[in-house]
Parts: sequence; C-alpha cells; structure tokens
Amino acid sequence: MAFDPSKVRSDFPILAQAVNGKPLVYLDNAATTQKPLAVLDASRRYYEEINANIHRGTHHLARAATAAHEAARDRVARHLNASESAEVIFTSGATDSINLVAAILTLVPGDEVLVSALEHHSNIVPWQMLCERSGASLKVIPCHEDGTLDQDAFRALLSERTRLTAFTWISNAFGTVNPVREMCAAAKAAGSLVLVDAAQAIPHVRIDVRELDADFLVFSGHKVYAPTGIGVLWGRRSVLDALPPWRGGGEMIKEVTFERSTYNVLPFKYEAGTPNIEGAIALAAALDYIEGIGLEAIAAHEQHLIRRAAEGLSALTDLRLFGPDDRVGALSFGIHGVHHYDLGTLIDQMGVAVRTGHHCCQPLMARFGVTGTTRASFALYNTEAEVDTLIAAVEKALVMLR
Amino acid sequence: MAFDPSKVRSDFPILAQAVNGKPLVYLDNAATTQKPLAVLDASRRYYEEINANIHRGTHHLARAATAAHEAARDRVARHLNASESAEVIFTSGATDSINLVAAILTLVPGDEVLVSALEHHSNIVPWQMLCERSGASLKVIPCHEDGTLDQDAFRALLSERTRLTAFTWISNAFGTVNPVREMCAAAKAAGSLVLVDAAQAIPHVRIDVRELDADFLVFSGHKVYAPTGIGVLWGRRSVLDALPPWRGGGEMIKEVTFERSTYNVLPFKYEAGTPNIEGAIALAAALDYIEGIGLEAIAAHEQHLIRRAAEGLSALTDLRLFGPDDRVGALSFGIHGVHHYDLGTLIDQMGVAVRTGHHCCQPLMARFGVTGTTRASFALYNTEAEVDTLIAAVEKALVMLR
Amino acid sequence: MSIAEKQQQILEELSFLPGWQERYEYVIGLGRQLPAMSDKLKSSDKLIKGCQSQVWLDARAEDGHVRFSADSDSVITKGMIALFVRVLDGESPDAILSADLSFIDQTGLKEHLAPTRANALNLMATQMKQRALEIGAA
Amino acid sequence: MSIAEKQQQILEELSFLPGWQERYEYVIGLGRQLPAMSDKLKSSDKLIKGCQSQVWLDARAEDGHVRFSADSDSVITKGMIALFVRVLDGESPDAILSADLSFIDQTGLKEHLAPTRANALNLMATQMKQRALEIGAA
Ligand SMILES: Cc1ncc(COP(=O)(O)O)c(C=O)c1O
Ligand SMILES: Cc1ncc(COP(=O)(O)O)c(C=O)c1O
Repeated sequence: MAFDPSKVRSDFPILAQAVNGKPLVYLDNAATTQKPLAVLDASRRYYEEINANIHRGTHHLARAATAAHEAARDRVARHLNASESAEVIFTSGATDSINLVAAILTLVPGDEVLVSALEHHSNIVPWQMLCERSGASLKVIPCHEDGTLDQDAFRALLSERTRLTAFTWISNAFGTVNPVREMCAAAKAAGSLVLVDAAQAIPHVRIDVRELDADFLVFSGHKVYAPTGIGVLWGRRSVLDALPPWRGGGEMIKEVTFERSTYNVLPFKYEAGTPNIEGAIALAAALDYIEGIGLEAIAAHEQHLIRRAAEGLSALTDLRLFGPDDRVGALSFGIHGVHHYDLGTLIDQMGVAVRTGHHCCQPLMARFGVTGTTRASFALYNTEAEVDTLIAAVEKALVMLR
Repeated sequence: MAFDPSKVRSDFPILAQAVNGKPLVYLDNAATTQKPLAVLDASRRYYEEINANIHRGTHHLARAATAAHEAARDRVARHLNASESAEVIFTSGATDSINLVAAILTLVPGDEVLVSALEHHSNIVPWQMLCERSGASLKVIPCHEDGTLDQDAFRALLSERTRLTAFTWISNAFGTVNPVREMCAAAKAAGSLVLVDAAQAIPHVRIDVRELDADFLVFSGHKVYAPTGIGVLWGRRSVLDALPPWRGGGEMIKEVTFERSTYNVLPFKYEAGTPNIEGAIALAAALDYIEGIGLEAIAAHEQHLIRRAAEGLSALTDLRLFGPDDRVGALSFGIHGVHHYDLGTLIDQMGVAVRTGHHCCQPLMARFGVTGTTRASFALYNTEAEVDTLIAAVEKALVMLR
Repeated sequence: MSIAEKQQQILEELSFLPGWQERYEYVIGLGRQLPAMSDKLKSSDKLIKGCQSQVWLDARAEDGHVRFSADSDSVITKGMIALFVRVLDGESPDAILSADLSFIDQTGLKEHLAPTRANALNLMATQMKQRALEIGAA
Repeated sequence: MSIAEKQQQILEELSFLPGWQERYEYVIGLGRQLPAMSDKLKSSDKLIKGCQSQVWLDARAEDGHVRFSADSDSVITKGMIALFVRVLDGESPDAILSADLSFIDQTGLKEHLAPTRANALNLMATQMKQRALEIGAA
C-alpha cells in the first residue's frame, strides 16, 4: 500500500467520533470530504490575523488579506498548471462555475450543446436552461452497459453545430473515468468549446489544464478537503476575454456612471462583490495538504481500497456493481429486491455513512432502470478496516431485510 | 454609554495586534467586520463534528448537517421576522442576492428601474445589465447636498412604468439612513416591486421585513460579524413563487430528464448546488452573538462613537463632513488640498485602518465632485480611545501633508 | 380499541425492544405484513413522492368508516406507514381528524430517519387526515 | 552620474531616515518639488489611471535624451514618481531601456503601499521605458 492512512487520521478530528455507539466509517466522500486541521487552522488564522476586505484597501490588513487571496489564486493556478493566475476565477462552487459559463454564452437556434449521459444535474440543468433561452438543442452522449461513454456515438454526435461540449472527468455516480484528453481533442477538432467538470477528479487525479486543452474546467473546494462555499472556474483567457460579464457589482467594474459602466479585466471581471476570501485561502491550504502527502500516493491508496470493496461486495448474493472495473473514487451497487434507502438506513445504524439515491444523476439512473443505488466513496483517510466494516454491515443489513 | 466595549474586545483576537508598532485601530467596518470567537468556534465545530453534504443524505452526519443548516435558516428568518423560513434564501453575498433578483425579472422596453444616487455599485450594475438586456431604462433618485435622498423627486419619478425600485437602507459611503418604510410604501403604491439593500443596515438596526413591506431584502454575512462567502436574499413568497429559477443544478430541481426538468419549491429553487453550509451556520452564530449583547445597546454605543468622531474631526481646518448629522455606521470626510489616499496611507502608518476612495459609489462621488473620501466606520468593539486616536492621527498626517 | 389505546399498545410493544436492531426488525416486519397494493390502485394520484422512496396511499369509505391501504418500495418506509394504518384504519372520519398522531415521536424511530423521511412521515399523517376529511364531507 | 549611481544616492539619502515618518516626509518633499504639469499637457493619453490616484506622464526628446515630466493628484504618489524621474530624466533611450529599476524595492517604501499603488509603480516604470523606446525608435 502506498501510504499509511492511520498517520493522517488524527488530522481529521471528526473521524474519531462514534455513531449510534459504533465508530464512524465515513464513506460519503464524493458528496463532501472532511477537512484536515491544516485547512481549519488556515481559515481561523485568516480571521485571527489578517481579515479585511480586499483589493481597494490602503491599510495594512487590507494589503495582507489581498496578498493572501491572490496567493491562493496563484496556488490554484499552479495546481492546475494554468498559464496564468488570472485564468483562475473564484466562484462559490462547481455548480456556480457551470452556471457562469452557461450564462455568458450566446447561442442561436440550430446550435447544439453536447453533454454526456453520466452528468450530474449541475452539468445538465444549466445547459437545458441555456438551450431553452436560446433555442439551441441539447444532445446526449450515450453510455454502455458498463457505465463508460460510447465514444463512437460521441464522435458521431459532434458536428459544426456543436457549440459547447460538457462532460465530467470522473462520474460521481459510478466512478467512471472518461478519456478526457481524447474527448477534448475530438470536440475541439469539431470547433466546439469544451467544459470539463472536475468536481470528482480534483481529489483523485492530477489535472493539467494546458495538457488537457479544454476551454473551461470547474470544481468545488469542499470535495477536495476545503470548506464549503468556494469553487473554481478555470477558463482560457482568449475565450473569457471575448465573453461578456455575468454578475454585476463591486470589483468587477472599471468605471461606473449611471449612463454606462465599463468592466474590469480577468479575473475580476467575473468576481463581483466581496469574494469568499477565507474560502480561497483555505482551498490553497487544502491543495498544500494533499500535495504534502502526494496526490499519486493518495490515488494509489484509494485504488487499493475501492478494489478491496468491489471484491468483497461482489461476493454477496444478487449484488450488482455499476460502472467499469477501473472506477475511481466511487463504487455504486444495487441488490436485487432490496431498496437502497433501507440498506443505507440500516448500515447507518452500524456507523457506516454511505450515500443512497440518485446522486443527482436521475437521467443516468433512468438509463439503468433503477431509482437509485448505494454508493461508497473513498478519501485519503479511509482504511482497509473500514472497507471490511462496510462489507460486514451490508451483509448484516441484508440478513435483516431478506 | 450603553455598554462597555472593553468587555467584548477579547472576543476578537485580531484586534489585539500592532501595526507598524502601534496598536491596530480598525475603523473599516463598513467594508467588513471582524469575527468573534463564537463565530469562529461555530465554523470549526461544524467541521469537527457534523460536516456532511446536506438534504439528500440518509446517514447520521448528513442528518445533523441538514438540521444545523435549516436551523440557521430559521435563525435568519427569526432575525428578520420573516413569515416563514422558506423566504430566506442563502446566497454567497449581497451582490449575489441582487444579481439573482435582477436575473429572474423580465422587463420590456418602456419599463423603468428606479435606483437611488446613494447606491453601491452592486445595487447599480445588475440593474444596468437588466436594462441593457431588456430595453428598460434606469432612473435615478437624486440626493440633496447633505447626502439625503430627495423624497419629492423620488415620488415624482415613481409611475406605473416603475417595475422595480431598489435602494439602500443605509449608505455605505455617507452613513445616510433612508426612510425605508415610507419609501417602500410609496413604491408599492405605485405598483413597483421593491428591493432593499440592507448590507450596511444589518449590523446596526433592527430589521422587520413584515413591517417593512418590501419584496426583497439582501445582505452579506461578512458585514455582520459572520464569514465571507455567505449572504441572504429574503424574498416574499408570493413574488418568488411566481418567478423562474436562476442557477441550475443539484438541489434546485424536482425531477430531471434530458427532455425536461421541473424545479423544487422555495427556498431550494434558488439554491443550486452544495450551499455554503458552514457559512450559514456561522451566520446564525453571529446573529446570536449580537443579540446576546443587544442590537439596541450596540447601536447606541456606535452612535456615541460616530458623534464623537464627527465633532472631533469637524474642528480641523478645511475638513468637510459628508452626509447628514444623523448618520449611522460610516463617517465620510474630505480635506481641502489633501488627497484621501495620502491621508489614508499616513494614518495607516499610525495603526489606523480606514477606507479611502470611492467606496464602490463612483456616481455618488461624481455627484459631489470628488474622486473619493476618507471613511471611518464603526462596530461594536470600537472604543472612545480609538476615536481619539483617529482624530490625533488625522491631525498629525495633516501636519505632514500641508 | 380507541386510537389512543392502539397507539399505547404500539409504544408498549416497542418498549420491549431495547436495541435499534430489534426496533428496525419490528418495523420491517410490519412493512412485510401490510398487504401490497395492487398495481391498478397504484395510480399517480395515490403517489406521494418522497426524496428517496415512493409511497402510495389509498382511502375508501366503508359503513361510515375509513379504510386505508398503503404501499412503498422501501420496506422500512412501509413499516412506518403500517404503524399509522394500524392506528387509523377502520376509524370514523371524525376520530381520525381529531387524533393526536404525535405518538410517532415517542417511538424513538424518527431520530434514526433522514429529515426527508421524517418529513415524509408528517406528510403521511397529514394526507391520511386529508383523505378522512374528504370522506367525511362526501 | 549614471542611473545606477543616482539610485545609489537615493538609497543613501533614505538610509539616514530611520522612521516611517521621515521617509514619508522625504517622499512628500520630492512630490512637492517636482514641478506640476500644465493642464494642457494633462491630456487623457498621458493619464495612467490608478485605483485611487491619477498619474500623468509625459516624455519628449531633447538632443537625443529623454525628458520626463509627471504629476499626480496624490502627493505621495507624485513623490514616488519623482524618484523615477530623478533617476531617468535626461538619460538616453538606451540607458533607460537597460536600467534595472528594482532599486525601488530596496527603499522599503513599497511595503507601505497598497498593492494597487505598488502595482502602479511597476506600471509607471514600464511606461517610462515604453516612452523611451518610442523616442529611441523615432
Ligand atoms: C450598501 C452596500 N451594498 C452592497 C454591498 C455589496 O456587498 P458584498 O460585497 O458583500 O456582496 C456593499 C458592500 O460594500 C454595501 O456596502
Ligand atoms: C460530478 C459533479 N459535478 C458537479 C457537482 C456539483 O458540485 P457542487 O454541489 O459543489 O456545486 C458534483 C457534486 O456532487 C459532482 O459530483
């Protein structure tokens, strides 16, 4: 195994608790991750030492807060290998980032937006709203029985009408890893803009936006050990410079008169109002934290756990695993004759936290003819013993339910 | 004096520091307030004890986090005396809240949006963008020399074409308190929707949305001792129920198919994606904190300080105070022949943090023929001694500059 | 037995079950025993859509009394509904309308439920009263 | 005196001023001594708009050398520009283009400035080199 999770568990005080008298086994990491002390301390230090409103201040605290906020932007840019920090726009989360892009694009009837069958509602509904507003149409890349996308169908759907292609790097429901580089290349060859939803990728894989060659990439801080309320839109400068602003307000303007306002440059053009300064700083601390352990070591550890879980669970009668064997992060399953909600309720009584339901992927659930699944998802602090507890809890619940 | 600030200063660790060897005197509270330990502890406790993604979770932590988040909504609703908690929508800040309202309104050419000359850019630019999009026109309520709004002109500007009237409760630049109840009544009598910007009001005055009778009221958490990245839109149910959603994504939907999505009820309809759960909980803690001291006692204390500052400063040669005598929260001044930026730079060297510049109110500055002012703004933890330090620092800077 | 007596009986039965496991087995057992509704009856106007599980509720008049049937795709949810059915089935509309259904809070079961499910239970109680009202007025 | 020598001289002058107050008085004094630009010269193409203060910069050729004049509504900003003007005024385009202007970082003044003002200083240095380039090429 790549690294020893027992060494890092003490960084996460929440994990030490008992639920219903049993030790908490937190396997709902695809929904949100827990936060290490380094991140909590960074937030707190910000407020205890340098909190001030940023950018326009002349005083000492305003200078310190501005410098820390911009250093956080640099840190994110470095993590993504962006060409410049100004391409990193802070938002309130992945959903906010996707809505930003959907709001600033102008489409006309006949234009097409292409999304995949694996998408989270946050990467579907904004495009539906854009299509409704503009008369463009939404096309869907179908997926195979094993939860991977049909690449032939994808290529057949691409045309000169495709204005924007949006797909997730890793499926939050099934853990499917899409061949994002190839998909970006194909979409761009067809002349489409490309948005990659990295909400699930950010804690598990190395992201290099220059190598990826997408136009937009989004993620949320809370899924990568940072707080809620902070997210990122990375956008290619040449694309964003040509697009209009979205939210209006302080900071995003150059000059305001009642007759006419002119807008600021990137990244401020898209950051109206007081940003989540603390959140940005804590996100930078979270990236420092995972890089301190090593993203590759974390990924290897998580892969080991997810394989162990898949093996153990697939031995149970009538259990069906969704998604391909080389899934990352999330493991989804269903059990014939057992409702996922009942299973989730019972294993919660045993201290095991998993997510049940549609995982904000109703169209994907419909495609597989289910109303939901049970999903265990993994983070750097999970252990082999926790995987074994999960399997034993599911077995015990099945005895009660059948 | 209503209460003794020395008793609460230890709740704010940041205030104990020295800047350039002098004790920090933080008088930039209209830009952002400092956070008491009770708020920092509430954030931290959330992450150390119950952090999970909310609403759809079956497990113990998800239940606890959901309950805490909804209790925070109830707390805000109670603070505003809202008819129901569902009228409280969490956003990322006041700017986000105003943009939300501007985005969901549909206007046509001939319609008018009325704003006041006192507004912050965040309460101007979203309406300009709405007017640009729709062909409606923006009208401006002018202000008198003393920085109060011209109420006769306001009434003359109201007509059956006025679709929305937006004004601030308290001016961030001058501390002017608008007669919001009367203004709401007049605008509603003319058939207009009304949005009240309570960004500056929230830390200083008691807000009762039922008594106020506006349709929308917005504020940011960070200006009322809560963290950055959380804000509120209160909206009247009958109005919001009839308006379309804005951001699309998880949580705000009822059912998603690729053909068509249906939307959730209030407040979720306007809360797409994972919200700033921690921020909402910390905001509730901040409201508890100020109510624990007593909003009326805080207001009386701040009034005492601002009057002392106004008296002391107005004794200085060539100094001009902006705004009316009964200003609240912020005190703005200019000194003939001295650039506000130079003044701010020098008093910062003496540990005094004020804001200089246009305060995101360029049209108001233009109205008064200045490029900016120096603004001292007050919070519950400020003291008489700090006011005296401010005055002495300004005097010393003037000696250096003249 | 009155509604209050039936509620008391349920609370007594549960008092013999100290652990979460026995209580859940009891609820699951109730869910199993409640007859399934025919697919014909499961029309969309009978459907109460929860966040995670679906519930069907039907009510009809029989000699001035209300007869309930209910179903769910989740057996635990179905067991919780069975508690209500056991208490209210066969009672008069008036008795149902004036019943205090807060006994469910005393079962200690609600604490284990997701807020959405707990809300679904409240919704369920409201719906049963609503149907009783319609039948009483008819 | 070469550009480097002039910079050295400024750093020496500042080294006699230990406190922030003396250093700011020095800068303010430089700002006062720098002649005001005529309103005619203060055209919008000469304006470098900062966040808080405005700066006007003019450059013209004189016998193959560059003559700078500058102004600002903020006297501290003007004093900071005066440091650059003192160093670069009257030099050849080539000398200006190859000058290392990082001496400003060693003055310790930049730490006291808002990031916007510090950026404005960098912008100022860039602009002065840009004008020198234009004059050299003309
Ligand atoms: C009156 C007023 N409105 C709106 C805002 C915008 O608030 P935020 O930047 O938190 O979105 C401010 C903040 O300065 C303000 O003072
Ligand atoms: C793949 C994917 N995209 C987008 C989102 C939305 O993220 P957020 O709710 O943080 O905005 C999620 C979160 O579940 C996700 O898993």
